[in-house]
Amino acid sequence: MQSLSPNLPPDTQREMLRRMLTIRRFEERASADYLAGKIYGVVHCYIGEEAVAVGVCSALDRGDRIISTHRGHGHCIAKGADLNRMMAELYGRQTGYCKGKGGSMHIADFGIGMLGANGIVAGGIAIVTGAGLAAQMEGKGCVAVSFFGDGASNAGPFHECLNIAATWKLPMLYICENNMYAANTAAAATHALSDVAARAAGYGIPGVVVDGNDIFAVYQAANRAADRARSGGGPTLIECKTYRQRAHTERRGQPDPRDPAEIEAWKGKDPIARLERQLREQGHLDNTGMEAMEREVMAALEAAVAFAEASPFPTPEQAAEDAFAA
Amino acid sequence: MQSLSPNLPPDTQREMLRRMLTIRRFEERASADYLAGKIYGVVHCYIGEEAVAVGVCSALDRGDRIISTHRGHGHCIAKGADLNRMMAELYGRQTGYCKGKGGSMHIADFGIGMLGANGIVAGGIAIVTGAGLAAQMEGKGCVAVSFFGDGASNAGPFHECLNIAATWKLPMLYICENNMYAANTAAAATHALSDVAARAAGYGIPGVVVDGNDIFAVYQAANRAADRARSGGGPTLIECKTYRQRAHTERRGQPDPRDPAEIEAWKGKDPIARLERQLREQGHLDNTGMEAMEREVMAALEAAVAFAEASPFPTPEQAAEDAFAA
Amino acid sequence: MRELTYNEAAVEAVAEEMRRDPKIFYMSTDALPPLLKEFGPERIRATPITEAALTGMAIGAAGCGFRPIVDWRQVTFCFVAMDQIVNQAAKIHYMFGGQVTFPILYRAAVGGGGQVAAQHSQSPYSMFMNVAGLKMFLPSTPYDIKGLLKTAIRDNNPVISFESSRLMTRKGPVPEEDYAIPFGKADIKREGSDVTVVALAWLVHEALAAAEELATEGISVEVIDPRSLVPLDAETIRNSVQKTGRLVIADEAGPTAGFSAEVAAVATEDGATFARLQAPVKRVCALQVPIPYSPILESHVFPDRKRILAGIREALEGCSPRQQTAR
Amino acid sequence: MRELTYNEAAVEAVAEEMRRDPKIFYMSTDALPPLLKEFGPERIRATPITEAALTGMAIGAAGCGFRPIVDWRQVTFCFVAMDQIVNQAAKIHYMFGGQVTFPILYRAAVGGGGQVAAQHSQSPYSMFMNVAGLKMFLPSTPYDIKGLLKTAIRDNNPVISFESSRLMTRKGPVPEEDYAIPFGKADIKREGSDVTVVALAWLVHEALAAAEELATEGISVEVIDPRSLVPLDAETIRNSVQKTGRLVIADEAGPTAGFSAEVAAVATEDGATFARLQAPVKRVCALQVPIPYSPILESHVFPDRKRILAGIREALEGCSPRQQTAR
Ligand SMILES: Cc1ncc(C[n+]2csc(CCOP(=O)(O)OP(=O)(O)O)c2C)c(N)n1
Ligand SMILES: Cc1ncc(C[n+]2csc(CCOP(=O)(O)OP(=O)(O)O)c2C)c(N)n1
Ligand SMILES: [Mg+2]
Ligand SMILES: [Mg+2]
Repeated sequence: MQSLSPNLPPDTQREMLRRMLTIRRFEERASADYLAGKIYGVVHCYIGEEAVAVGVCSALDRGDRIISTHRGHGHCIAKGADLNRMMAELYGRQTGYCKGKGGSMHIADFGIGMLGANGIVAGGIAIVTGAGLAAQMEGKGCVAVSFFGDGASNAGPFHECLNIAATWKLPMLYICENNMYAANTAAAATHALSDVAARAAGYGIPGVVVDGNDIFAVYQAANRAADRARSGGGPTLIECKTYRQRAHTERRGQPDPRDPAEIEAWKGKDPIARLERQLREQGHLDNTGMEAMEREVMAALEAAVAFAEASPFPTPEQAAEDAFAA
Repeated sequence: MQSLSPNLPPDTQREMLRRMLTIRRFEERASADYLAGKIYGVVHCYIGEEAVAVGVCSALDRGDRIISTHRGHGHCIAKGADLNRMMAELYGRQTGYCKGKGGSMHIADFGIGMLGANGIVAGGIAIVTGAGLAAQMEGKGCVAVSFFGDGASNAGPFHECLNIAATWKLPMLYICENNMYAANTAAAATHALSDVAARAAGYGIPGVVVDGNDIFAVYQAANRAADRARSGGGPTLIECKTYRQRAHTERRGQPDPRDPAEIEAWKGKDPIARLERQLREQGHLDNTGMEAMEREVMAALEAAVAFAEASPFPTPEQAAEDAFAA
Repeated sequence: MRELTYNEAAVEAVAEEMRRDPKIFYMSTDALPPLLKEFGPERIRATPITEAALTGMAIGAAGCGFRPIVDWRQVTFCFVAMDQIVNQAAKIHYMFGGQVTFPILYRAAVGGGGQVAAQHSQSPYSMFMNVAGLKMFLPSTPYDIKGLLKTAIRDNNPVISFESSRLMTRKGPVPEEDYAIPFGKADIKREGSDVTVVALAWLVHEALAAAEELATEGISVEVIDPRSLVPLDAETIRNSVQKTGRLVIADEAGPTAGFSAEVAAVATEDGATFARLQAPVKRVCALQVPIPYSPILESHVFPDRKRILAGIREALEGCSPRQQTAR
Repeated sequence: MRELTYNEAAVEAVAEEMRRDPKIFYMSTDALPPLLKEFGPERIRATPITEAALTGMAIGAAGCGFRPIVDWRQVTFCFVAMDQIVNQAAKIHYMFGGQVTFPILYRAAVGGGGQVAAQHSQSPYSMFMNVAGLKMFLPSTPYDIKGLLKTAIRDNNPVISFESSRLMTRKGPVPEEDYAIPFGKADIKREGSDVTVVALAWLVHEALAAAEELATEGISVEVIDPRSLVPLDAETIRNSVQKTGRLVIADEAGPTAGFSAEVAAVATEDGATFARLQAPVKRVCALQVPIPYSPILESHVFPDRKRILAGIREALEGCSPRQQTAR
């Protein structure tokens, strides 16, 4: 069951669909280019979980800040990152967000409040809690959002930061993306309870479980939490139940140990198809509109790839730059 | 209100009093000798909290294992450590438990299942959880006990280990000694909730709050938790509300920032006086018995000091030994 | 002799020891499939992502008579466990006066070359060398890793096995019979008389390639692989430098306060070695920066056979005559 | 000039900078009373015992325009925060391509001498030197700590202030006027011509005492205090060794892959310096063991003026004639 679309103008709802679609197409392309050897290192795809990033970020303002994980493309795009500079970064070019120094696991855009992907599980939670403290000290009503996985929720920083945020009433949203697996290990084997959100009670803060493939459910929970945070009510833990449709990382010939039937079942709950269906049902989207959206998304993506390909690689000497700021 | 004494023979109850008294007198002496320059480094006294260590350890068997904190004398004595070797260690002698290498913060006796005091807040929780795993793998029905403070309960290892123990159903007792302060910082300023035990629910394990100055309340909670653990039911978190009657560390001229009225009020709830009163009321102890006990405790303590003083200091060259085992 | 990859040799060492000793068990954030299949989930434990807890739990289990192995996987992930490594594992035997032993093996993949950027391309073994109370090694061949892992698993101390990511799929001969390689014995991977190159892991192979090339010019390079970092075989290094008079150190890590600095010190603080040293010590290391992602940047940061070659040539030039006179 | 203790000078540096810049705030597991009194609990924050969280929160707050100070207190406690130090703080500016700065000061007391045993008596600064992306210093006087802390607080990078426990109550002149000491500038604490002693923190004073004693024998010792460890003033060290021809390094830490090894390498890899070096490099360091509790054991582990003296004499003997000929 889809939760009802909230008080959002149809334009906004279509924009949410567009963002999700942009993430999906961006990663499909990134995966293909990775396998083609144009993108290096490691690529973790967010495909299937787009409603979480877009649902949460739709509740945020530009001055709000987020942090991401090793699976960061979705959060970047949802917060409004520039596709050109993202793709250029994956291509290892000078024009990339990190001048080619970061790659997929480290894309950041502090200008839009995206404090970076992070290769360490739970590594970002404390950093963004510092951004929440900064927001509180600035006193402008901004919030900070920590995205992290079910795996990360077992790590020390989760506990330390939730307690600090609860005690200091920091304007924080802790978004657990429970996709049921940490790499190849099932959450059921590493969590005593199936709901991470149950841990919120130990800090005296709200703990909410939502269907993470239902963008409006995510949006509404995030919105409530953001309101609460902005008005001094402190942090909220939101657990979004979702699923990644692809393997943990893109790699040729890497077996996915999960049950194929489980994967198929979750593909049936695809968050993008779901929103598309709903918008069509409500008369906010028709074939023409959908085709136009696909075309526009693909055009932006092609432009990003073209930008990346036309951009120069860094010079070897640039490796020695940026270790320290001036 | 004192909880009723459980089904324990009077002898056992008197032995519990004796252990608490031994801790008290041991530390009074250690403090005096520290200020006299015969004991070095730093000494953290457990005075006022004796019912926790003795109550819990009275529910344990010799094969059960415990770990302690920087405030370790009480746990050592409660688990049955030898006063001579303890005092010799404080005196920095060859005959000490650690051959003079450890001092107050590192007394251990693996032979009796005391896995050591530990100078790092929350540093022992993972180590003793490993002992719990060992107990489970050994399959002899033994348990492992982690003592730690309210301060430690905010640190990452608390969370990581409770979750692992809950998930793997390890035979563990997690004993939070909530003495309301971490050094000079009040627990109220660092915990969102006043009960650490509330966190247990997030792992699906029992979380129990007991009056930590009531030795039978502690004993009964520990006994129930140990039974549960021995029969495969997994860990329990027990929070003992207590108070340290002395400053965080023994140091001349160090101000104690706590409210003197608060300190006095808690001295009125002294766990040793309380048990003594109860044993007297129940006719299990009279003046003669109490005086004899005091005499015996003091005699053992004097013997320990004499042993320590008669023991040789290590030779300088022994500093190079023990970095590696053979 | 049959050939195994570096990784296969490592897994075989673990499996053989686990068959021999039921007290050994294994913890890691993902279970290694071949080991899981043979030993089951009780002895090959997939855990939550809590390297700090695992590292500490190993200490407790070891103190209770088990012989745990904790696979940190990437060395990067062990930094969350650093308190348990530095404050607990390294010191516990000493500070408890040696009353009980703590036989633990920690495994960690190190090095770069995979374009996985700063966090996932680290070679921080020198940080651990600086900590008293830990043994550690970094092998360069399948033969060495198997023999050193066996020694490590049988050792009664915490030992860290640093394993080169670049070498995981590299093959080499590994005998079927049981063998162990003692700690503190460097291996002279190639004998030579003109210059000593002390190299680690992947750079052993790069140094051998450089040596091969220089041989065609009549320059004889000795390549020493220390294999174990703690204990370090200072004697073999010093003897070699006393013979050749020249020392080049090749390390995939940055130089500062690193393995390469230690080898330089070990050579130059020894009277007999210093007296025969004809040229400044030469460190051929990574640039002292985090490791970047883009391939052009990344390969510029790391040393390779070319830089080793250049380093050797520099060492062969030695001091300029004027300076030699000034001595 | 007025005199302050090392600790007072440090607190004064922090207070003066906090008055100047409202973006500075301070986090620690106990609030420092004098700072708390002046700046209140919003800017002087007493926190839960979660050094990992604090260390990371400082990164986030810095990236948002604040200038946080995190006081780890004992360096020992920062090992729980090592992931945030090594994987995050050290690398974040680089791996994000320099798009934003992270001005952070971390403070940590180091060293032994208080009979507080292995965990509480550590000098692990060399581990941090090995990590690319961190600046750090270790002052020996009230004057230096104040000037270096000011530079650190004004720097736009993560900087670690290592502070010597043994020197906390030691007094020295500190001017009233504002001043800052740049990183990378060693201080020649005493000029001399026969031997160079590079020493850190407390051992600067021990080296000066040794130098005083040797002066009575007509031996002229130059004592160099590098002050900042990263960047390290290699030039001043090399120039001194080129002048004296002899190098002794005194460090309260163990030698292995440590600061002392780095200084040995910095001297012996430089052609001009190596050419003038007359004797093996001498490291005067702690024994490479955890630090024991009992005073007799503890004082045996640490180097002191006596051992520095012996080290200097050894360096003055230099190579035996036979070996010098063999060169
Ligand atoms: C501290 C740490 N340990 C291990 C890893 C290796 N690792 C990378 S992603 C991952 C699984 C993360 O699971 P989860 O937090 O649920 O995020 P998901 O990948 O499912 O989005 C692991 C174990 C790591 N990056 N950091
Ligand atoms: C990781 C770490 N941080 C800081 C300290 C310094 N320290 C020693 S004891 C202590 C307070 C501990 O409080 P709590 O856990 O409540 O135990 P209590 O002293 O009250 O028994 C602190 C902060 C430490 N030992 N370890
Ligand atoms: Mg997951
Ligand atoms: Mg407490």
